[in-house]
Amino acid sequence: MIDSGSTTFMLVCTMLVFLMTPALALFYGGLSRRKNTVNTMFMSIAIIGVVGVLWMVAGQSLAYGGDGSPFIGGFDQLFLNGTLEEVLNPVDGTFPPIVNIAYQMMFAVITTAIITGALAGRMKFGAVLTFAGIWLLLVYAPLAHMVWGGEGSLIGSMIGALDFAGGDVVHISSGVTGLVLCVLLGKRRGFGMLSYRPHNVPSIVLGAGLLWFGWFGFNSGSEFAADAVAGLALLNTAIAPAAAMISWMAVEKLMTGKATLVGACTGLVTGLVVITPAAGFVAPWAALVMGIIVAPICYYGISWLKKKIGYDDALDAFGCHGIGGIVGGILTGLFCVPELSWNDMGGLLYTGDPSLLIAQVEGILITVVFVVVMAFIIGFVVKKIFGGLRVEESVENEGLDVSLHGESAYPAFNGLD
Amino acid sequence: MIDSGSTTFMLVCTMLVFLMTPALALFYGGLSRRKNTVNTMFMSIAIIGVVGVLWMVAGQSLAYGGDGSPFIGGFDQLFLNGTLEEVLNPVDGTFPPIVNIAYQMMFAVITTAIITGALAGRMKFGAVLTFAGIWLLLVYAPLAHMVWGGEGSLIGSMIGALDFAGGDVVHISSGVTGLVLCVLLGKRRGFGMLSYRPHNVPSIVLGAGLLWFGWFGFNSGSEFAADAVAGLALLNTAIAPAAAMISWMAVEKLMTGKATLVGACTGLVTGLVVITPAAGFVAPWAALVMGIIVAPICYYGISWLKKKIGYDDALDAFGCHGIGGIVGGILTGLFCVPELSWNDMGGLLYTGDPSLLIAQVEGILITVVFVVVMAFIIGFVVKKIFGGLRVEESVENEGLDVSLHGESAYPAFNGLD
Amino acid sequence: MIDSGSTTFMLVCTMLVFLMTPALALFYGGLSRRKNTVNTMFMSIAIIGVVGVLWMVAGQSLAYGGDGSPFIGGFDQLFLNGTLEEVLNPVDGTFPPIVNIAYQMMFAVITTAIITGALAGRMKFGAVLTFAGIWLLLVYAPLAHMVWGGEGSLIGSMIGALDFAGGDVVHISSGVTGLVLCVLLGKRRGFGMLSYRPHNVPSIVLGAGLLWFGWFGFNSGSEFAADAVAGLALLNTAIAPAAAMISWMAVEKLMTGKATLVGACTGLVTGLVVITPAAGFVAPWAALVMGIIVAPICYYGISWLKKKIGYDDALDAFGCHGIGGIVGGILTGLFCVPELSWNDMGGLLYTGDPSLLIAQVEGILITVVFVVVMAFIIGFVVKKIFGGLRVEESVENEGLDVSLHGESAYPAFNGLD
Amino acid sequence: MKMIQAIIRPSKLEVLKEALFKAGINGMTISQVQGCGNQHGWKEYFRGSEVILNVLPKIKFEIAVNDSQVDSIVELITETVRTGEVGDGKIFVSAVEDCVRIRTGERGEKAL
Amino acid sequence: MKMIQAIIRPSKLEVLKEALFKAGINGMTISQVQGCGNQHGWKEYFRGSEVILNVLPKIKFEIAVNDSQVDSIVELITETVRTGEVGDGKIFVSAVEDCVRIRTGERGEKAL
Amino acid sequence: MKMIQAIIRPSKLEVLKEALFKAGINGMTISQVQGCGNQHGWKEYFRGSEVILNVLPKIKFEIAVNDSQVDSIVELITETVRTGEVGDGKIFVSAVEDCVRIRTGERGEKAL
Ligand SMILES: Nc1ncnc2c1ncn2[C@@H]1O[C@H](COP(=O)(O)OP(=O)(O)O)[C@@H](O)[C@H]1O
Ligand SMILES: Nc1ncnc2c1ncn2[C@@H]1O[C@H](COP(=O)(O)OP(=O)(O)O)[C@@H](O)[C@H]1O
Ligand SMILES: Nc1ncnc2c1ncn2[C@@H]1O[C@H](COP(=O)(O)OP(=O)(O)O)[C@@H](O)[C@H]1O
Repeated sequence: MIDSGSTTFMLVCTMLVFLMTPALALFYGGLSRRKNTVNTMFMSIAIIGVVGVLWMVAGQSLAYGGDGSPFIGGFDQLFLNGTLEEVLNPVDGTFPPIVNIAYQMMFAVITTAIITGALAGRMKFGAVLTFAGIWLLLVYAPLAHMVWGGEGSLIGSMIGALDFAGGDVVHISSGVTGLVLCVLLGKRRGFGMLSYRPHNVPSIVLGAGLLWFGWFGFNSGSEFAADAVAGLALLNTAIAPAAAMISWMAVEKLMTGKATLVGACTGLVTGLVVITPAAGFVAPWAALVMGIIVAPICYYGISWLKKKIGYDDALDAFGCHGIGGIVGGILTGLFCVPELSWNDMGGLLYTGDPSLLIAQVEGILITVVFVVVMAFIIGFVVKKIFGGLRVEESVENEGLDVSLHGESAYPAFNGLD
Repeated sequence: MIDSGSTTFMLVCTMLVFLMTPALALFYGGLSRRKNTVNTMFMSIAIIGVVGVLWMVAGQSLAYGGDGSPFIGGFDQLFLNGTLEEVLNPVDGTFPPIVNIAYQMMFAVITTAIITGALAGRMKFGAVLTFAGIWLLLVYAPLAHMVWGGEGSLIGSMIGALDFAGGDVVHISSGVTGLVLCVLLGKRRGFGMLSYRPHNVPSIVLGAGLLWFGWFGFNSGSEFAADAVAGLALLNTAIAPAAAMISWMAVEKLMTGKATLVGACTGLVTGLVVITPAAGFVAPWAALVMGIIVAPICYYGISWLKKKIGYDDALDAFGCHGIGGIVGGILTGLFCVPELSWNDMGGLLYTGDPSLLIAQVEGILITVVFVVVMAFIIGFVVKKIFGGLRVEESVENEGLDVSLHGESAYPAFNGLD
Repeated sequence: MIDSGSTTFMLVCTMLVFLMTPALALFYGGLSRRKNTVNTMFMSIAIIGVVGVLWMVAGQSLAYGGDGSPFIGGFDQLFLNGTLEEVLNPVDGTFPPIVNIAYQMMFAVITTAIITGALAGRMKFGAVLTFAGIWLLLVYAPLAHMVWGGEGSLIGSMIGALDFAGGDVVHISSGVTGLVLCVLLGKRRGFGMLSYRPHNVPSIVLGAGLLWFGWFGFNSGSEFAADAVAGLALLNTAIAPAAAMISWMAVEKLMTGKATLVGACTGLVTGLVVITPAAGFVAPWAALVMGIIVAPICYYGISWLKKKIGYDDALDAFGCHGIGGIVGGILTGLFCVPELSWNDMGGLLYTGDPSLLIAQVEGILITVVFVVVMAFIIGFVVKKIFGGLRVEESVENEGLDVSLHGESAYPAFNGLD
Repeated sequence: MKMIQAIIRPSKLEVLKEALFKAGINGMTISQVQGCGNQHGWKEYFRGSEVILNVLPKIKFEIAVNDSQVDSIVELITETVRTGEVGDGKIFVSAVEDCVRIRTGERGEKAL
Repeated sequence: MKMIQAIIRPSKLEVLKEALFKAGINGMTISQVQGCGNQHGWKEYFRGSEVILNVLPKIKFEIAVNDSQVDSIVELITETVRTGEVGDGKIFVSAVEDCVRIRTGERGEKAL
Repeated sequence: MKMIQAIIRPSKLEVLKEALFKAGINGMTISQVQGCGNQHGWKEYFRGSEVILNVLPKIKFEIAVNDSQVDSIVELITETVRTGEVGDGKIFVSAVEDCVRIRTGERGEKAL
């Protein structure tokens, strides 16, 4: 027998995580310049297609197939081989394994889509999709295995780092990859001189709202059962972003005199990111603290570090997801309630023992190093294939929408940009 | 043991109620003038932050803590004290209590956000948030206790008024508060002379659609179990708004010759409001009747009464939620199926006994008086703190977006307004 | 006892299918010309009202009441007669029957709304709603009975055609009706000469994203239980659209040199349509194949056949839903896994026996013939009532929004159209 | 050279454009404007309350032509977009002193 | 005839319109433009980074009037929309050679 | 005084603005328009069907200058935005009779 309650829970959470990618398209689309709106949204939408198909073809197998390598799954589930048999001959368990395949597919899609925030306005479309496909198979799938591959996996089992819903696997991996591509791509022409601003604030609000909505499924679904811990994960996923939003607004008020709506939305996203690795591990008060802490750190990363170092992370994929994910991973090592931990290590604050904290940092370091190396290599290969990652100057000036796709986002509206 | 089916139901309903506030931001945002769009949306979004945090800090405790006062909860659950223990040592029940905390938080958020519809285009942003925070703790939390505080609570238990999902607690309280603030604020400059119209109809449609979607969770989740009554509440939440929409369109056709889409969306919202206190108490045919009745009453309130009395309820928070909630509360006293009632009183129509109807009216009166008095007091205090509730004339003229937030909703689009 | 897990599943799926109609309003609204946006969206939204009410009044009874005619239900459940009793005296079963009433209502709403895609920009509003109401009762309800009426129903039982979630009932019926109305209406003035393009691409993306999200509830809910087959239906509903999107993009790249975002969204919708009749019957690899196949066929239907034959299916209701539904129905006859079939026939590919394939084709033919005849008759009647189906030339030129509804979608934005 | 500025109804945009193309004019600049005139605005209703709109969407064509073409073009426009109802619009003619084709640097009438 | 072109602040749109109506002018064409002038733009912040906006939204009124009305209308505009702060805007006056009311075909001053 | 009206490609907006600032011009009014010219439109595809767009987005600069500045500004514009491809745009020069700075009431050239 399976548990129809938890099965329903996982079915619904799968749908919710799916929704995050269209939500991200709206979020990123609103943040982009008007002339690049179609291209920006298209990157996320097309990734649903590319990753959806590739996950079925090989991703699921590479991540969760095989027999227990520390680094990667196997080839036994290519094309979801064996899945239909499981449907026809159900085994006992909380829910049918096929539901988890769909759930994991949605994780792979949104993770890959997050990267595109760093690329807005200048990358060849074919290169984006090719990079996304290779990255899924060579970075995401192995990393998911290392962290969530169970018994014997490098980060999750051998090191014992905790990652409830995807601090390492989702946010650090995508954010850092975004950063690497920024460096490979170079800045948008006119970066720093031109007045880049979001072109559609309601679209950003809608995107952020739907992201948050979907994120409830993302974080509480990662409990894989409809129980009290799922409730805790849900509550924490409400509290941390609420706190981070207020915290970001306070920082803005202090630094520039005015709280902005785009700022509030950015702040809540950093709160969502920071609570992701911790959602089912920490108490509600800790979620509050994590939300308050993460916003100023990301604010600083986006407004100061980015200018200082000089990379052009257009829509702040690294600034929000990379930095926020690292902060969240580390704080999990501090605040994890021992009784809720997946292994015998608890947060420093409760146990006085830094083992978990150290494991968290190790997990993050391995993730960062692995991702940086792989992203550079894949980036170079894709650059070779396409004769450069970047569009022509004239395409960039005219806007990628009309040049690359022959479409304008709002052809019946006048305006500048 | 808990019931994983109902747990899933409540987890999902919590997410759905959450979604109502971003939906409201889109609904109100579309209804506002273009130059006030950011401010209008920001009020709702920031309230997710403010109320989210305060609910965790004290709201939940004030509403549902303590030991049975008729008026208010207690201080024993500040900072959700005790919640983590409940997660670690699960008790039996339909679902884990932590899920209910999250569910109640979302109710508090959307209720507070509804108020802002009355304030569009003229209130200081800090004053809005301060008012919202105090109001949550001093009006919403006690009222939730009075109605839903169980054994010994004033309205729900002593008077015996029925409120399935929040006629008193949510709609009357927020609508009436909006009215009080309208009076304190005064009219927008140029009200009645200028041509105020919604600036973005698709945004209104989207907001209304997502509101309705979330409202299913709001109303059927208030059964707190996945059973036939939840199904009834869901069905009624489909029928009443459908009927109210058609009813509103018919009124418009009659009065002005043309049915409008903004009218249809307004009508459906009044249908959602009217069925809220009744959703799990009435038969589907009664939901149809309630929907048909409410639309013309709200239409009259908005188009005639508002002009007559002369308050400037910008986006009709009182006109839709206040009036609709009162109509719904009264009709519940008429149509409540005795077998579905939470106490031994049934609707006049079934029992011939007016006790329930009287209880409903008493409940509404207490709610209105309590809310009016408290809203005025809090309004005055906030006015003192901020040296006036209202922005400068020049800010109002230029639009609150650019003046208060340094942002425009659609900076890359041309147009007038 | 009922199963609270599956009850929750069906409650949530009902909400999700509801959401598809507002989503469709956004999808169609974005595809329309700016001056017809309100009218286009209003058709879908008003249909929620009209069909919602009529389904409760008579639709449910005509579809699923009565005692087993092959063609139509009965009159015993008018006004949902008997439903309240079922709520008060729950019987055993997977979930309470009242939930299914709501679920079926949402199916009826979205199906009727799909038709309006063919009508954009030229049909009298009253005529649309009148047609919709009559069509619901005389076409949709009987057809739902013929296919899903159980024991003794014409298509589902006597012929034995399979339709998991509504290839015949939903997509072919609405798409073909759209085609019939196109022919009755004639082309928009300037069709072929003017440059019709979508006016708001982000709205299309949002609509498509929410449609897909809701479609998960549509397809997996059609298993009527939270089990492995529901999981399969969900997974297939992810894979087929992903594949169809990529397939459509490839066709565009080949034919015009550029992949477009509107194309990607159209492609994914064809993938959703094609998998609808097959979702719980086929293996994931077959979903992949079906997605790849359907896109070029619909592309051809929309870009070539439409021009060739010369009907003006404005937003391609027939091109996507009619054609896609037919392809899906036929491929189900090929790919249906015998163990998953609702009767003793399996797909040709597995069994080598063409019975199911033949049954599928018969089911489609009966559907098409029935719908064409009825739609013409109803169309003629409505034409008589309204003295023509079509608005005046001046109304069409000025745009239906301002002329018919006295509203503009975006009154504060400048632009041409 | 003259600049002909015509303010017309939005619904006449396409027909006027076609008519001008047919008349051999293929240089023109079009924009959306809001106009007030004898057509005193219309009423809309927002939630049952009357809203008076006294600026209406209009389309502005700007067409630079040789002096000799002015009359024929003015007539062409007038005939193409006239409905006889209030709100048909206005045409303004004014002098242009010079014209430059940016691509080639040509100036004067041959740059038109 | 003259064409008066006034570039003003968006927040003055409604008052100027009303003032012109009161002065008996009921023909005008309005559009939104972006302007640079002595008002050198403002700063906004996007995620903590300064954004310099050197074009600001402005409203352009175009009013064709008889020669005799020019001065009074210019004065009316100036008085109505002046705030004394940088960014109040500019008025340009130029000659119009002809005017046509499309509806009737009338030409010249009586067509205004 | 003259009014220089330049219709240019949208992608040249920022460069032209900067170039004018550098040349000491800091008064200008910018708007988006749709243009037809020798550049006969482009093709887009909507669901596989060709869509011919014969009006393209363009940017209009309006710059009022002293008579003496006209030639240098025209040249500046021409050089800054020329690509040599069809669609580079046009410049029109016409006379302005008067100019008023609303803030101060100044008139004539000193009001520019
Ligand atoms: N004096 C004027 N100056 C500038 N534009 C004007 C003037 N009079 C009319 N217009 C423009 O012409 C449009 C049509 O004018 P209107 O008087 O309504 O037309 P008609 O004379 O045909 O009734 C107006 O909406 C406005 O944009
Ligand atoms: N030389 C000019 N040519 C065209 N438009 C101008 C010129 N100077 C100013 N403008 C327009 O007038 C607006 C207001 O000018 P500004 O110099 O800011 O006003 P003020 O002189 O009152 O400070 C500008 O935003 C611009 O649109
Ligand atoms: N006669 C004209 N009157 C008004 N605007 C014109 C005229 N000719 C061209 N334009 C404007 O100039 C723009 C560029 O003209 P175009 O002929 O395409 O440039 P080019 O001559 O460099 O190829 C057009 O899109 C249009 O907006």
